[in-house]
Amino acid sequence: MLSWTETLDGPRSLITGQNIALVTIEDPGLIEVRGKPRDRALGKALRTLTGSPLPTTPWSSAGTETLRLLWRGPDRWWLLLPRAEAAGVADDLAATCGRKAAVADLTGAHAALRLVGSGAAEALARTCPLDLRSVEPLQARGTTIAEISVTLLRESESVPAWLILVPRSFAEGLARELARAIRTTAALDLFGSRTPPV
Amino acid sequence: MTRRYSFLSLAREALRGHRGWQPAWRKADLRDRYEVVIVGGGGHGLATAYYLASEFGITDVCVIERNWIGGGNTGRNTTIIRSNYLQPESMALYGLSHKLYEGLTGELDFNVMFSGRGLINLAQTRHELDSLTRIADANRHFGIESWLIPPQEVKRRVPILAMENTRYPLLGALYQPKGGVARHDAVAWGYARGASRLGVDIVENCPVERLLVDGEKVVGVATARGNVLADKVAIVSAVATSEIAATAGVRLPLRSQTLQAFVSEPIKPVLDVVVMAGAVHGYVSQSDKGELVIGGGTDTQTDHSRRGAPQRIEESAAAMVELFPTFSRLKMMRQWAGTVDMTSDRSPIIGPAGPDGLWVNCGWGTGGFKAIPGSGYVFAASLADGRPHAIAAPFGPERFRDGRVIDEDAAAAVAH
Amino acid sequence: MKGRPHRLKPQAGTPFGRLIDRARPLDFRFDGKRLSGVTGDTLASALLANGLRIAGRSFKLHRPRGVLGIGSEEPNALVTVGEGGEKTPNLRATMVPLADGLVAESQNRWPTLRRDFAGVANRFKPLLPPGFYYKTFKWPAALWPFYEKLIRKAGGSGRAPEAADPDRYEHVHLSVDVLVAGGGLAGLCAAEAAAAAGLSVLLAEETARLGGIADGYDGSVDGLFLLDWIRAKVAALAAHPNVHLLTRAPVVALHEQGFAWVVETVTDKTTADVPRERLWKVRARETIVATGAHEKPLVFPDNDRPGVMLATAARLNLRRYAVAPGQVAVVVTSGDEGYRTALDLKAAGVEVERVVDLRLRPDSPMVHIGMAMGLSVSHGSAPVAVRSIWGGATVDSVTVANRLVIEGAALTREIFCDTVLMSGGWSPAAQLVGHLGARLPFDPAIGAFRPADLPLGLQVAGAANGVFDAVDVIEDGWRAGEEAGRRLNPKKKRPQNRMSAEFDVTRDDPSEPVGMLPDPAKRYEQARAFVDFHNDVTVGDLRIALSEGYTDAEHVKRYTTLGIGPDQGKTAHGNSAAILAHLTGIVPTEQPHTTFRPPWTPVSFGVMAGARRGDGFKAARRSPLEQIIRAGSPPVEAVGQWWRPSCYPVDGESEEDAIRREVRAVRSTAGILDASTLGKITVAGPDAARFLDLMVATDVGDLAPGQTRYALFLDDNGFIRDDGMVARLSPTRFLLTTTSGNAARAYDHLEKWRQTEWPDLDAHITDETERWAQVLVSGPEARALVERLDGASTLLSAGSALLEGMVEGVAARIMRARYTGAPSFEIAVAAGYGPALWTRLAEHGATPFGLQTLERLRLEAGNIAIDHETDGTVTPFDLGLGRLVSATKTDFLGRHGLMRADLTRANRKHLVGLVPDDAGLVPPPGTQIVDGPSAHPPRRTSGHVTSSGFSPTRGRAIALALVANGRARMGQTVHVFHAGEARPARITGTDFAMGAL
Amino acid sequence: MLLISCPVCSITADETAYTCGGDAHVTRPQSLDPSYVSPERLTDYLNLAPSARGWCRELWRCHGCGSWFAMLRHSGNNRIAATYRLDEALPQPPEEAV
Ligand SMILES: Cc1cc2nc3c(=O)[nH]c(=O)nc-3n(C[C@H](O)[C@H](O)[C@H](O)COP(=O)(O)OP(=O)(O)OC[C@H]3O[C@@H](n4cnc5c(N)ncnc54)[C@H](O)[C@@H]3O)c2cc1C
Ligand SMILES: NC(=O)c1ccc[n+]([C@@H]2O[C@H](COP(=O)([O-])OP(=O)(O)OC[C@H]3O[C@@H](n4cnc5c(N)ncnc54)[C@H](O)[C@@H]3O)[C@@H](O)[C@H]2O)c1
Ligand SMILES: Cc1cc2nc3c(=O)[nH]c(=O)nc-3n(C[C@H](O)[C@H](O)[C@H](O)COP(=O)(O)O)c2cc1C
Ligand SMILES: [Zn+2]
Repeated sequence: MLSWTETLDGPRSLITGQNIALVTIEDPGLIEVRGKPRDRALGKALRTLTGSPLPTTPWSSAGTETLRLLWRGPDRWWLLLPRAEAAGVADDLAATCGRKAAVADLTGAHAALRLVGSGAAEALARTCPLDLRSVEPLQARGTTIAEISVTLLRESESVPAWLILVPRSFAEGLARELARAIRTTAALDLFGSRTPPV
Repeated sequence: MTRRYSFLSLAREALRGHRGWQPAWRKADLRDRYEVVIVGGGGHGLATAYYLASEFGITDVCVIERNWIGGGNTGRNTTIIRSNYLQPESMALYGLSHKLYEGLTGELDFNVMFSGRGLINLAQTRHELDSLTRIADANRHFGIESWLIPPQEVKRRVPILAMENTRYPLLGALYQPKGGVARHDAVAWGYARGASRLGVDIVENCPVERLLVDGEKVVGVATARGNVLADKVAIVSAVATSEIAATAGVRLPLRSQTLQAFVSEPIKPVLDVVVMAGAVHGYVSQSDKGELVIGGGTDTQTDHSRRGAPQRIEESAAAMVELFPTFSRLKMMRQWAGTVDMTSDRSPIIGPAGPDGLWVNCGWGTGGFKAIPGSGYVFAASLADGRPHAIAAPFGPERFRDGRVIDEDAAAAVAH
Repeated sequence: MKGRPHRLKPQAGTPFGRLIDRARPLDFRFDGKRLSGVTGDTLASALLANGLRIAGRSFKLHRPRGVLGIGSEEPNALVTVGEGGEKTPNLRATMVPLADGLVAESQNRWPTLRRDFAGVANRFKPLLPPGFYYKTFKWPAALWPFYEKLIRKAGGSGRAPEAADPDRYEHVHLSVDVLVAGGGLAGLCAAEAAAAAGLSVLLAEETARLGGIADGYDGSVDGLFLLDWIRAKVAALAAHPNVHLLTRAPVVALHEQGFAWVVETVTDKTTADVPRERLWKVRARETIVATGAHEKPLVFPDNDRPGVMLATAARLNLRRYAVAPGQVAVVVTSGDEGYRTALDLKAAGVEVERVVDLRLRPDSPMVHIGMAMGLSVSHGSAPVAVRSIWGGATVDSVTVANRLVIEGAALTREIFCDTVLMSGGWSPAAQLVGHLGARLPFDPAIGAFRPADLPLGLQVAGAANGVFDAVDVIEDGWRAGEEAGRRLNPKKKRPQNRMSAEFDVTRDDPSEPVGMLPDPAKRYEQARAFVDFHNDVTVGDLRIALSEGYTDAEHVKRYTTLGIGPDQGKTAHGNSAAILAHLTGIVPTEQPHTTFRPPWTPVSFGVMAGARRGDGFKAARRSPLEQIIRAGSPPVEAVGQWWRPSCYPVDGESEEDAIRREVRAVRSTAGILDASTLGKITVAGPDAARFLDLMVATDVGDLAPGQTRYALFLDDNGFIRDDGMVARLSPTRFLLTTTSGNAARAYDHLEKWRQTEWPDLDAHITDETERWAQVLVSGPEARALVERLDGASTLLSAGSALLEGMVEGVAARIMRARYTGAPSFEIAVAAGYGPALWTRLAEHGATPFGLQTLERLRLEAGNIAIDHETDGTVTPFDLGLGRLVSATKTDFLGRHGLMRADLTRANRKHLVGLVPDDAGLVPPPGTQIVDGPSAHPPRRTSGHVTSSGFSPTRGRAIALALVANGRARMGQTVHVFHAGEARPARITGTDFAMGAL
Repeated sequence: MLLISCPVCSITADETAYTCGGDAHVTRPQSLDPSYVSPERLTDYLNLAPSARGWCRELWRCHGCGSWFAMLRHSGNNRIAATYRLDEALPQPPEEAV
């Protein structure tokens, strides 16, 4: 069997600051599911798999720690799961989701990074044009970081933590630009209490 | 009254406190009929009027301008002048124009500051190099001085161009030694003055509201100051051309898009040629006053606001820093925008527009400043003759029906 | 003795020098001279403290100029700061904080500021009226390039740095409820009220301090001295969790829908991890412009001499930096502001010879205080001349005249002094409002433009709104902040406890809106009365422009250069409007301003580019095989955002040699190419076939599962956009491949048509490009090579053109292809397995080959490549690929477009082979095909070479070309030019008569 | 820099998160009846862009969720009256003068 080469060298901390860390993680398993939100067969197949109903609210997600299904468009969902399981699950889904839906194993198409810590907001302010304050835990967004298209998933932990999915070919550029933003030591101190002189 | 412009007349006027200058163009009153009415006092409209009077003896002409002359795209363009186009139709038109520019100062007795300082179009990808090779070879056979130069020569002509640590390599460039720039305002004013002296009426602050139609024929225009009859109505109003033509049921394939530009604060000369770079989306020249005049890409949506999206400016600034790392601490002093009249094949529309008596000259998009003298000449010839001049003929609006594109965009991918 | 500006001796109990720390001196250099200032100084205040009057030279006339203002409005004192790559030209000395070791230089002078050769321009001023260059330098025409060189030399102010900028810049995005531009009294109060309404607020202030120019005024609010009251407000705002305060951060541009650019200077001393400047891209739901006002100069002859300064600037220089403008002063003023300055000067020990008040009967508290304090005041007088006794540059006296009978010689009087401080009232600095397209009407009451009809989401407060007295400014700020609250929370009731304060401040009478002095002017005087200081535009110039017919404000601006300098006429536009109205006789309210455009103050290219430089300029994409294929640093080329190896030279081979070796390897054994960058898109669903048949010109709906077909994608005009293989994976699932550069575009294109034109078709499009690493194995031994992979032979035995199954234990797709002209297989595995697959194939002896080799191979095979044989104007029939256009489908993109007259014309350009007689001559792509090789142009051309190269297989140069009517011209000889010479070439078929390769 | 709300995924983001795709509600004559398309209609369809000053309807694509939708915007001052899904009823421009 061929061996897998991680996009970003597997789990590794790229940079850690006082209140922030950027870590690369293993290339995740990723399955794209396409179909109508009201497609019964599809809904059933996915509920069986994830244990919860199909997320139909834009950018919401459902599932468990290791199996997360996220809304990625009006007829599009992404299933994130351990890489080793992806092929099997994709085959099963293809068999159960019905004639009208489509399943594509996209494992390998996206690399993942995790941005953790209270400093994440600042790092993202420096790189991402979207107002991320409104994002609830376990919600996602499609946006750009350093002008590279990414999917952001806000993870549920109490510390701010973002899972960043990035097309594989852009992963290195993204990691470099994010690291650059994090290394910037001139803090923005957003809404902080610095008192300018009069 | 002092009519001629020269150092001597300037000195004479200096002695008497500059009291004797004639207005550059008469503030004419709108009459109620003319042989030819030209709608739009931009470069193309004014040049058309001038050549009608000077070359074809037709002086019963009025240029009607909505605001102030030269305030449309002519007054907000980055003034790049070149004739190294790809298609033979274009080479004929822009080549004529380029030649007329070279003698324009003398012709108009008005220094339009045409500066054939050289123009360099960088090739930074293999595809660009192939496209520019195609243009260079087309130019060579047509008789237009323009050729490819290797990277070392580019560097010699533009010593401040970055050669290391760049995103794209430099593979060569298309060089037109006589390409350059001119003073945009002077071109409008010079033609206005020339036309006015030959008897053409120039009426400003007078919007044309619609065409007057009699049966199948266009017989004049309705303006804010009343109706004006004319044997021929020529609409030369850039984006507004389609709005005006529509009042006679003529539809033109023009799209209104925003094109922006900006200038740096004036600095001492650093850049002696015009540099265009497609791969990074930016182009620059340095004006005689010292500002770097910089432009880039168009916004995609329909927009008449004459403002523009700031990301385009960012893009052009980034392109500049990428090409010229020493520009990074220079500062943008002013940015502005124009609404350009884009056609689907990026070539202009010149010719009769359908109804008798109606002619149009528009669709110059992002690159019509360089064409002002040539277009003015061939359009005037067409109006005088009642049929398109040979150089203008391929640019008639019927080409869109036939699918006969004069595609300078897809094939050559060089804007301006 | 001639007085000079100087620093006051420390004196306890005076309000002077509140920002400086005399105990901490700083050394700096100006024009090479070592000078010293103190901590807290600006470069301008330090220059004045050192007694330097001349700070710069004007743009056109090279007139010596001193510091005129106090902030970013400064038109005169433009300097270059720093050295090497950190050199920054055209900085306003008033905005440069003094730092130890700072190196500054004056500009636009040679050899020195005091003795500037180009200063002679001033002597020839009559020869340099507006637009003189349009009238001269015309003869002889041949000399124009020479004249132009001279003009260019004379133009420009500072110099560009010679070295690359070592500093970093960054962008930051922030969404807030309210953006407040300006941190003066108005801005602070607006921020306070907005925050109190529960809104998030970003307040951006241009200078390093908050409070604006309030420190130029006395009085108390709520029992606190004005400044202390402000301090308390600032502290409260800073502590507020919803308020972010920025200093050294001008709002430079306002755009649609609350988008604004704020440029913050982060530091003057950068390190690798600290950016020099930061561009805040702010999105605010409401914007409050509280940018204050600029004091207007008075326009009188020689009002530009060094030593003539704005009155409030002089007062602020005293109060902030303890710098006095001279020793003997005359204050000329059209309002109360001059009295304040006069009183301060007096308190600072500067002799105030006279306050010349233009008003006939001023009767305000300030005037009375002034008189009570013993100021010598004349009413109804105006300055008519400023002189220097020995012909020097500066000021020795000012002549004032009675305004009512200004020409009567008896009524003029020369007052000796060394500095003249002028105040012509205030001009609201609301240019930002104009960025959104709003026009500011001229308000004759203040002689300046003042915002009125505001665009949505925008308010103006304080002096920018034409409200000047501190009491009113505070109220106006609160009003704006509360209004923002009301707009954003319309349901919420008005705040219970409205803000209020107890005031004890003097109120001013309005200044008299004088535009130009002296009113009935002599020409030679007008020629020296400056309106635009930076660009040297005088009243006389305006009059000349008008007389020449340049009467529209926009024409005046362009003809005279009024207001187009780096200061964008901040101190000029109020005066010029009043003067133009006066000269033309238009009702002043009808006098328009020219368009106010961004930026408010100049913005560095570096900060606009932000991180987009070097490797951040545009992200490069990396193939999954990147590390392996680029290990030996092969030459690469940009394809879309990818870098692809051209070929893999070994042992110092040239590129061409490597390509030929690789071609031979593919022709004789087998080679491998990284094809991961090719687009791979699946279309799935019950209507997938129908949808694709609409999108593709070629019939594809009839493919059986496992079958593939080469297909063309057209636009609706009928021109080729892309090509690729279409494979049917299953009855309801198709795979499309696209060219590398087009993958993303192709996906978008398919989605657009599906969603917008055929929303009812049940087809799902998935971009799988990034999912697969793909290796093209090509050559006679390709099959054998592939079969050595575990599981591949079983898979291949199924015989279909496209196979899905397991290879080497992982899911794989194998597609047969013949693009190179040799038997080929494209093997795709999930991206992470790519490197291992490649390594395995290479171990089995396959020769890696690059993109240029592929180009050469497909050229030999006569196959087209998008963007080589196509250029957006080429139809399938032109390329001889008519068979790929369905004859049966009633509709597909391009079908109807293809039927138009010009696309069906007989003599269109056809793709043909081209074989130069000289077997070694390779005409580069783009070379034109010439019919008649006459010695001189114009020569008729009938097409161009689209691809070319030396064919190792044929042992000669070959090319593809688009040639008019080419298919009817087989065997004919045409010409291509090489090294200036016509060289014959023969038109052939596109297979180059090579038969099967 | 427009601020655009995607009617499909309801995210509000800068113009840079969207792509303009030209005029909305353009009728492609051959989709109506591929058997006969008059040259005039084809010419209009392929070349005309109703891009006059005033309220215009354009297609935009949301990069976030990948959806195409329409936007009703005033091309003179860039005011956005509405964004709407392509299967929704057409919203009308506001009455008041702009
Ligand atoms: C930022 C920018 C950069 C450019 N750079 C270059 C370049 O480098 N090189 C180049 O060659 N070209 C360039 N161009 C293009 C060039 O400016 C134009 O193609 C050219 O100026 C068009 O001239 P015109 O006379 O057709 O139009 P305009 O100059 O726009 O004149 C049209 C006139 O018609 C008037 N008008 C409109 N409606 C009416 C009405 N109803 N009644 C009366 N009058 C009316 C308008 O007020 C206007 O004055 C650039 C354009 C822009 C915006
Ligand atoms: N008679 C009087 O008492 C009288 C007369 C005139 C002025 N004043 C005084 O003038 C002041 C007016 O207050 P105000 O707040 O309206 O004006 P201000 O001038 O005090 O403050 C405006 C602030 O905005 C800043 N600014 C300007 N443009 C900016 C931009 N684009 N971005 C960011 N910041 C920018 C300036 O640096 C300044 O700090 C009051 O202090 C008032 O007392 C008083
Ligand atoms: C070639 C060229 C050079 C320009 N140089 C300057 C300049 O030095 N200073 C300036 O303020 N504006 C300059 N402008 C911009 C004009 O001031 C103005 O913005 C432009 O003509 C558009 O008009 P508008 O801003 O009134 O809409 C220049 C414009 C052009 C076309
Ligand atoms: Zn969306």
